[in-house]
Amino acid sequence: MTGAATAPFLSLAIFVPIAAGLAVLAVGRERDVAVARWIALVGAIAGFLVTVPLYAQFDTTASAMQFVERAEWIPRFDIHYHLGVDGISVLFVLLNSFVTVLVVWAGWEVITTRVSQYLAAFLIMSGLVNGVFAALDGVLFYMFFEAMLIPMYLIIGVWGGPNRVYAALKFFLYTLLGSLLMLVALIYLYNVSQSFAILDWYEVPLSFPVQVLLFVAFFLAFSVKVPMWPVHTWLPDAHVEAPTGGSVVLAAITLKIGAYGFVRFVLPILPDASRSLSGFVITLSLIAVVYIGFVALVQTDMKKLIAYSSISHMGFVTLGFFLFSQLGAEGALAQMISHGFVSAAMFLCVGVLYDRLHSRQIADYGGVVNTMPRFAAFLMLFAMANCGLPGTSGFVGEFLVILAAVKANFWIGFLAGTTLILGAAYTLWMYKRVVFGPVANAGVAALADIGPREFWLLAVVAAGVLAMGVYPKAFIDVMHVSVADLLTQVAKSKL
Amino acid sequence: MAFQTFTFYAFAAILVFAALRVVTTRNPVQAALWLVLAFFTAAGVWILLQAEFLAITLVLVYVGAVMVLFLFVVMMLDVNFDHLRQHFRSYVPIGALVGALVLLEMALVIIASAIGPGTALPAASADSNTKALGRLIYVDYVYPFEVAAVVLLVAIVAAIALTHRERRDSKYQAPGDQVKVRRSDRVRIVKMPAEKR
Amino acid sequence: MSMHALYLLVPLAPLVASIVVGLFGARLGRSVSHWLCILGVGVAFGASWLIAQDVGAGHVFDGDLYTWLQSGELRLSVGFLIDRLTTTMMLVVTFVSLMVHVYTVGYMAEDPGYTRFFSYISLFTFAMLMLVMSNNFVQLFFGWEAVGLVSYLLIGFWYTRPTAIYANLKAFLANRVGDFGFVLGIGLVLAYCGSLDYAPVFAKAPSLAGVTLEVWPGQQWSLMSVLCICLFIGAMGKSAQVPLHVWLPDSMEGPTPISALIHAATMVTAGIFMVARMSPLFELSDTALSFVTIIGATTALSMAFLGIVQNDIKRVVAYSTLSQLGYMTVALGVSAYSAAIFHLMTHAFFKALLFLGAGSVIMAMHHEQDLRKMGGLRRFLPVTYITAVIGSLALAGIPPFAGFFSKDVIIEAVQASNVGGHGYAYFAVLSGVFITAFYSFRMLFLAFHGAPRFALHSPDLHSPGQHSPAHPVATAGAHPADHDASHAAGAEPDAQAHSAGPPREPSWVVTVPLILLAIPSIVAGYIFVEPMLFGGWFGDAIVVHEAHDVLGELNAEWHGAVPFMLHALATAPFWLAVAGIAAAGYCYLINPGFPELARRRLHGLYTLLDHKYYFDAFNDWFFAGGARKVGHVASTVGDRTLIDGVLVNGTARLVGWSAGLVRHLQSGYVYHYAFTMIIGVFVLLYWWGVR
Amino acid sequence: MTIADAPTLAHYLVLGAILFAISMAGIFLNRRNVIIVLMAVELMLLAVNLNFVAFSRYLGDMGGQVFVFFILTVAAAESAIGLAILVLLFRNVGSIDVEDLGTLKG
Amino acid sequence: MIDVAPALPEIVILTAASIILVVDLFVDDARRHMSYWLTQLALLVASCVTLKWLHLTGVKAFHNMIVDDMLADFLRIACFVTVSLTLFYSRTYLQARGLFRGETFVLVLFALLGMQIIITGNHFLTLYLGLELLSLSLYALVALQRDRRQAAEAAMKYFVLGALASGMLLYGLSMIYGATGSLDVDLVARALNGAQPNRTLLIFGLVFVVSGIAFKLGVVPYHMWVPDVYDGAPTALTLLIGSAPELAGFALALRLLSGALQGAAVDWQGMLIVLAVLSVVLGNLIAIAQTSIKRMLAYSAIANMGYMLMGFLTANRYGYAAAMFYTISYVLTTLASFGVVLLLTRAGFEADQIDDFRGLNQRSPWWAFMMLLVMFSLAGIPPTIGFYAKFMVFEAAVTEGFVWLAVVGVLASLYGAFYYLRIVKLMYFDDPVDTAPIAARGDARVLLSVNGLALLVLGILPQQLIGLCAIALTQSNFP
Repeated sequence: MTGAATAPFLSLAIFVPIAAGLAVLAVGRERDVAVARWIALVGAIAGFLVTVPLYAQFDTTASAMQFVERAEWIPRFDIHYHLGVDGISVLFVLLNSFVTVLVVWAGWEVITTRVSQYLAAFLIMSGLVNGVFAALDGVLFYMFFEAMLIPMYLIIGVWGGPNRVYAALKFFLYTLLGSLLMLVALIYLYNVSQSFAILDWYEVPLSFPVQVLLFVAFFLAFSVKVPMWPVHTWLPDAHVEAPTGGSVVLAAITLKIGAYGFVRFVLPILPDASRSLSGFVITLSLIAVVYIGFVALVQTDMKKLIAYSSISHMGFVTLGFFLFSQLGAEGALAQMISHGFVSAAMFLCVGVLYDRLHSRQIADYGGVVNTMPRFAAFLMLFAMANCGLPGTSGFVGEFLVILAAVKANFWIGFLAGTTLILGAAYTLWMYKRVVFGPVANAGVAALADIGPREFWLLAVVAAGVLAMGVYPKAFIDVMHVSVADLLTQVAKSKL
Repeated sequence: MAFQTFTFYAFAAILVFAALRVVTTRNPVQAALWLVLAFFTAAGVWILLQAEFLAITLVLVYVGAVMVLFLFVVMMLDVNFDHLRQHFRSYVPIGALVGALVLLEMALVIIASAIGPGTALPAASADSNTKALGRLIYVDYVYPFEVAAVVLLVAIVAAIALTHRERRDSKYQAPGDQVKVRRSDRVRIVKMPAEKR
Repeated sequence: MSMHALYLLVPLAPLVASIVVGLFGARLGRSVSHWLCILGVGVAFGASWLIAQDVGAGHVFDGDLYTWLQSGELRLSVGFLIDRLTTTMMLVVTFVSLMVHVYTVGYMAEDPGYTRFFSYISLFTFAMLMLVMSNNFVQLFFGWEAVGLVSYLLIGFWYTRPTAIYANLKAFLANRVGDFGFVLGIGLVLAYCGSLDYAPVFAKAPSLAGVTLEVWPGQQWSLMSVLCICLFIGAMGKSAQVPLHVWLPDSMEGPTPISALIHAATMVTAGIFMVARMSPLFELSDTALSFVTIIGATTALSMAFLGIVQNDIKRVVAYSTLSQLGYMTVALGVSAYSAAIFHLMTHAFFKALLFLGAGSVIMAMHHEQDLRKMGGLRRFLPVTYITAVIGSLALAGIPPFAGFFSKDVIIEAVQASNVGGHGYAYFAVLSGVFITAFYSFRMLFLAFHGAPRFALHSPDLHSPGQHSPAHPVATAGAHPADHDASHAAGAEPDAQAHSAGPPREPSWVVTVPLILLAIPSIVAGYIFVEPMLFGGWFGDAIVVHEAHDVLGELNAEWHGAVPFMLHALATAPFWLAVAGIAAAGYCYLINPGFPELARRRLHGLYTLLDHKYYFDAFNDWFFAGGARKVGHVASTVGDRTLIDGVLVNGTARLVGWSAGLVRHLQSGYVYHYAFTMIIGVFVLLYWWGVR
Repeated sequence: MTIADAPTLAHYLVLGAILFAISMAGIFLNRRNVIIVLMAVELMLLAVNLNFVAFSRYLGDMGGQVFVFFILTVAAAESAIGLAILVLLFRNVGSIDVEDLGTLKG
Repeated sequence: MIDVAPALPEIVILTAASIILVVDLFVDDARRHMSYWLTQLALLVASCVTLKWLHLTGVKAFHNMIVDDMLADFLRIACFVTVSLTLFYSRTYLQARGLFRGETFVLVLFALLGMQIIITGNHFLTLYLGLELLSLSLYALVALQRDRRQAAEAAMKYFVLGALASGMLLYGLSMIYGATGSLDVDLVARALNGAQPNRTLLIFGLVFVVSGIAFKLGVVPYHMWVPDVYDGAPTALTLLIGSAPELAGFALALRLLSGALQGAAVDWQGMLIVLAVLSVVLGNLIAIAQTSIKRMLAYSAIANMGYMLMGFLTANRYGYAAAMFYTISYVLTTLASFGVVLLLTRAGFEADQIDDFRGLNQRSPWWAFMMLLVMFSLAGIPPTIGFYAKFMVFEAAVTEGFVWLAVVGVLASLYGAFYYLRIVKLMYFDDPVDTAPIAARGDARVLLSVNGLALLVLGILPQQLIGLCAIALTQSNFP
């Protein structure tokens, strides 16, 4: 294993999926899609396997970056091909590679048009996302961060729903708006530090006004990705229009990148600004939790509803980070991972229904349990996870963040706690209208219960959800040291 | 010297007036005439500046060539000659005026040069303006000189390429065909059976 | 060590049974399934019994099972605290649960969801045991929510019934409101005690008695009051105290065994147990205690009134449950925790008994639940009748039945107490006695006495097709306007499986549990009153401040159970109960026309009661409706119009519009172009030339 | 400045500037005739030449005059091509009215 | 004997042009491709000659009329390659439109010669003559499709405005001549560093010089010719105008503003800021409203030159390097973009409308992918070369303290992304209207593919090119 420990797992995690994607493009023909599918699945699984050692060999006691790879790239600007993970990012690399397998699997028989392009887009996307999480160089990060938009844009636009063009464009421009200002910020940081190494930026002193300006730039970039209120409106549209796989990746992975950006850039690089502007961020987060909760309540489109619930769940993430407490931060991270599972599961479930009736409208369903009992059972589990029932992964993050919030200020906790009611309200009300009740219409009556592929797909996710709910320690322990470092960074003034 | 100043002002006045007429008149022919006057006046001014060679070149190149080209194009495009002919009278006063002014200017220039270079100006190069220019152009400025030649070549090529139209009715040689000609194109050898008697 | 194995066995046995049956029920078949579950619960009961012996011998266990999560110095773990309070609850839970399991075999015999049902109730048992055995708040909360989940599933067991799926959503949300407060309480506990395990928290609590918390800027509240009230809000949700009680009556949509198990005997008492468990905290805040008292008293009285006007047999019992929970809460409020637990126990027995009895009646009546369609059943169902009488007597609090002791002690405790609002509470509980007796016997008389009001009816009257969704349940807000009608009609799906005909006593699986529950309903009070209340059975599991120690005072003039009974004959509660029974007898046996008369006379009051004080109407209008209104406004105005319409698309449109405008600068006329260039030159000249 | 002394550099520069301005004005004032626009261009070059000559005279450096010489050459070539394009335009459009050159826009 | 080595590539091209001029008389249309291949040969030879006589450090020749330094060699070769590719892409198009004629190639070569002369020019006169040579050839080329009304109109506009611009440039040069007393770039620079010259004359001249250069680059407000000429000219020649001359324009700016007028940097910096901001804002804005791909690319060109100036106006060698990199990457992208457009054209069908790209992905995924790369490169999205181009100019601007300029730039590029994305949308999301098979010569296909992939590869591994630009400027000792 010592030999393997030196293997460049991060590079593999990035380039195995991309290579697989290109391979799929190369061999993929519209006639025999089977080849493309199998290559894609193999590539995805391989991509996941190479990330396993990251967790297996991860040293949870070391605070430094691990699996570091560093190579000259653009000497002129001191840009390096610099990879590495800490306790925070390693989890997301794993999560992403895992979800990719699900997505490839989920689109198995569903996608019939331009299959190879579809699969390739997802694989390449997956590689790029791993890059985002592993990059330790500002420009490298930015490259992955931006390049990721291209496959996503195509996924939404090509395989999306009726209003896909608008959604895709909105998604792209929204995120571009954020990231472009971030580019300027990165360049500025390079100028003051003469380095593009993110870790160097942790040390560079910055005056308060500068920090605030940089904060604005970064905040715009990441809050759009998260997304936070009021720059969230791209998400429902994107989700509604995207194909199932697209929604899964969006919810499970893309949103995490925004939150990850806060941890990797905003908090450590701009501690003073973060501290003094935390009130602002917390306010937005609470708005996301409460306001969006209400909005979700009245949605008539399942995907929109889940999208809004994602926004309000991500509100907990930002809230947790800006409470500057170990409990809050770890709760936020737990929430991110859990949301990765749960939202993926929810979207997969909606996809299962959509594949059968080709409608996402709640009104078109009702009494699904009569015809799809197994599916109903899964959906119940995920719905409960979505409203944070103890024993499921959804509980861990919410609970910790609420505890931290109450500790910080009773009323913050109070507002955050309303999610117990709102979350249950919109999730279970949807469940009631879709699953319970007598068979609503002929379409529902004709539904066939989930087949083996769908069953195992959901079962795998369900296992993840329960595992994390029953024994979160396995996930949380990895991040202790890194979170502690993060908090010390935030506490340290750079003025 | 007061006289030089006077001359300058006179030329300047005429030059500005002519230039104004060029851009204000509606009739291209008149404009061309005014432009001729302007150039001629400018040449006079240059002589005041002791750039005789350039002054002459200006008159030759422009008044002699460019303006003719202009007028030619004017004639070619506004192809209603009767219209021109009936307005012929209207050109007479302008022509006369231009001519008069040209004569006046020549006189002034000659007088001014006779009076000699103004001490107000630093002495020009020792030998004549033309010789100095020549030395520069063919020694220091040989490269630009070549380039200028290319520019003129381009002008020729372009002008032909743009305006030359193959006339179907006109006879002309096709050197390409002439070169490529084969014997078989010219003579055809026919075998004829000898007629029996 | 064997004891640890036992501890583990108690919750795991039902869990395993539940999972196995839940996943493979279909393959295992019915009998295997129900035997598996009964076995699981039986094992749990047996183990609990052994543990009880051990604990009785003085072994208290407080240890962790495994670390659930570690964050910073905070360590959250799963573990057990086994003391006498726990064991008491364990015994009650497992015993009642066992009874219900057996009973279910008969009750659900024809239901298609048979195995699913067993898996649910075993799961419930597991969750409830996790709750009571917990030694920390997290696990407590886990059990807390888990029982909520199972009750959600079970209320909605017949998922095709609109009323059922409406009721279970309502139940879950009402519980969530309580949990919301509960979580805040836990948060405060963590914030100030730095731990979530009972032991350190209780150890640290006294030092926090003086701490104040700035809830509003410039307004200092006592931390302990806020904390305890938050926790108690959780209890209110779970134990259905006013105003969070609304879900309990509707939960009668579930199959009757569930009503017995969850909504009478165990789950709803979780709140009571929790407060008792938290006695070391509640003791530190008089404010909280009086809050508890007042809420409890209100519940006890107001819900009792509602019991009078119900015609659905199960709902009568349900409202009596609410009122009895009120009694327990009052007891908690006056720091008579052990009395509360005692009443909890006795109540568990006789209320389960009553429910199962009602269930047996319903079965016999081919799933008819309307009292007005019954009568004279005692000839047909002797066993049920006897047990029902016993249950009613116990409920009414007639010595020597179990209910008498527990209730009487509570009343005296309230009398003796001096916590804020005890006067009101005393009045409430006293008058409650009369009403309780009245409605319980009203039910008894209507169901079992008089002439049969049921013709040899044809089942199709009540076939499931009948209860067409008369109410707009498509939206959570809409609410059945006329409950009684709907539930009278709300027969259970397997009705048609019964053959029409005269009522018959159900099989032994139904009657045996009745009998087994009847016995403790008679004797439990007499046996346990002394050890539990005055024998210091609970030891230090329950902490009572000297100033609040009402039971201590009662202990002074305690001379044993029999003198207590004799003494009671001379006190108001007894005579009130008798009066209640008599009144019921007059109204429903001697002069059946009277109730109708009274209804016409007191029409306003009747309507108020009939609409249950308009709680549901208000909730639907204000909370459900309001939430959806807010959501709608936020969605359309906030998101779509303002953010999307103005900000996003507005900007896009602006750009597009200005683009279309600016492109006309490119007019196509060369002199415009030249002019632009020259303007450019002049601008530059002006900026840099003129300086 | 009084009439008394000889014309200075400023005189010539001002004259050049005036000519330049006139020609520029000519280019965008003239709406009728492209030929006159071309003439205005020639006028502009004339103004430039005047500048060069004046400078070269006052700097005592012949470079300026050489430059003028080349400008004259190029100007001739330029006018040739310009007129060629004009002819082409006339053939295609049938007019040399500036107003008619408006099909490419937006 | 004067050393002609620095001017060898020019000599080669000139000779080739003359030869082709003659040869073309003797070949008939069937063998017209001889002239074509001769042109390509000439470009190849010229490149080889340039490489053979690389001058890493500047060598002056012909009495300081020209300088041959690394920058010159680098840009020359870039021009050769660009023109060569242009011809490869255009061949089918030219043949289909009767433009596959000797004059075309001759004029192209003369234009190229003009560019080379600008690139090597070390004297106002050389620069001016080179500029005129280039412009005159281009005027003629635009008009070369004689039966096309738009072509004539475009040529006329181009000519009038071009003449005006060169007049302005000359006027400015004369002023600077007056202020510094010299026409030689080096001497002017020395004069500016030395005694304080007449500031009024200098500024006056500067404004006009900047205007002249700005016209050549086509930045606002001297941009008006760009859309009409791009639109009116035959697409192949649009490509010619849009690609290599940008390099020459950059060289012109560099030689004049940096080489000669570095001393007045503070002044022209301010002017360029105005032009750059106007260009990026207006160029991107108006492009949104376009329906013709050629006009859209024209406005995109305006905006891109604005970005280039953002790097240039920092007036230090890093900024110049950034600008140079930007120009080269832009030219590369333009080649690919028009290459694809030319690929879609057929006899009698100009694929000059944006809608002609509908559903290209279904017609040919590969070319759609190429166009995708082009669009994202123009929008500056990694991993394409366009990203590093923008990155470098912004970096230069920020380093110089113009953070706000960079912010303006990125915001403009945000709504600039809008119309690039629209093309991608049409290609990928819509269904094709024109389903004619895409026919092109093999060589064009291969080269275009290479060109397109270069955008990607250089976007991932740009260090060589970046280094080359930096060295070129350092070696040619620009400040």
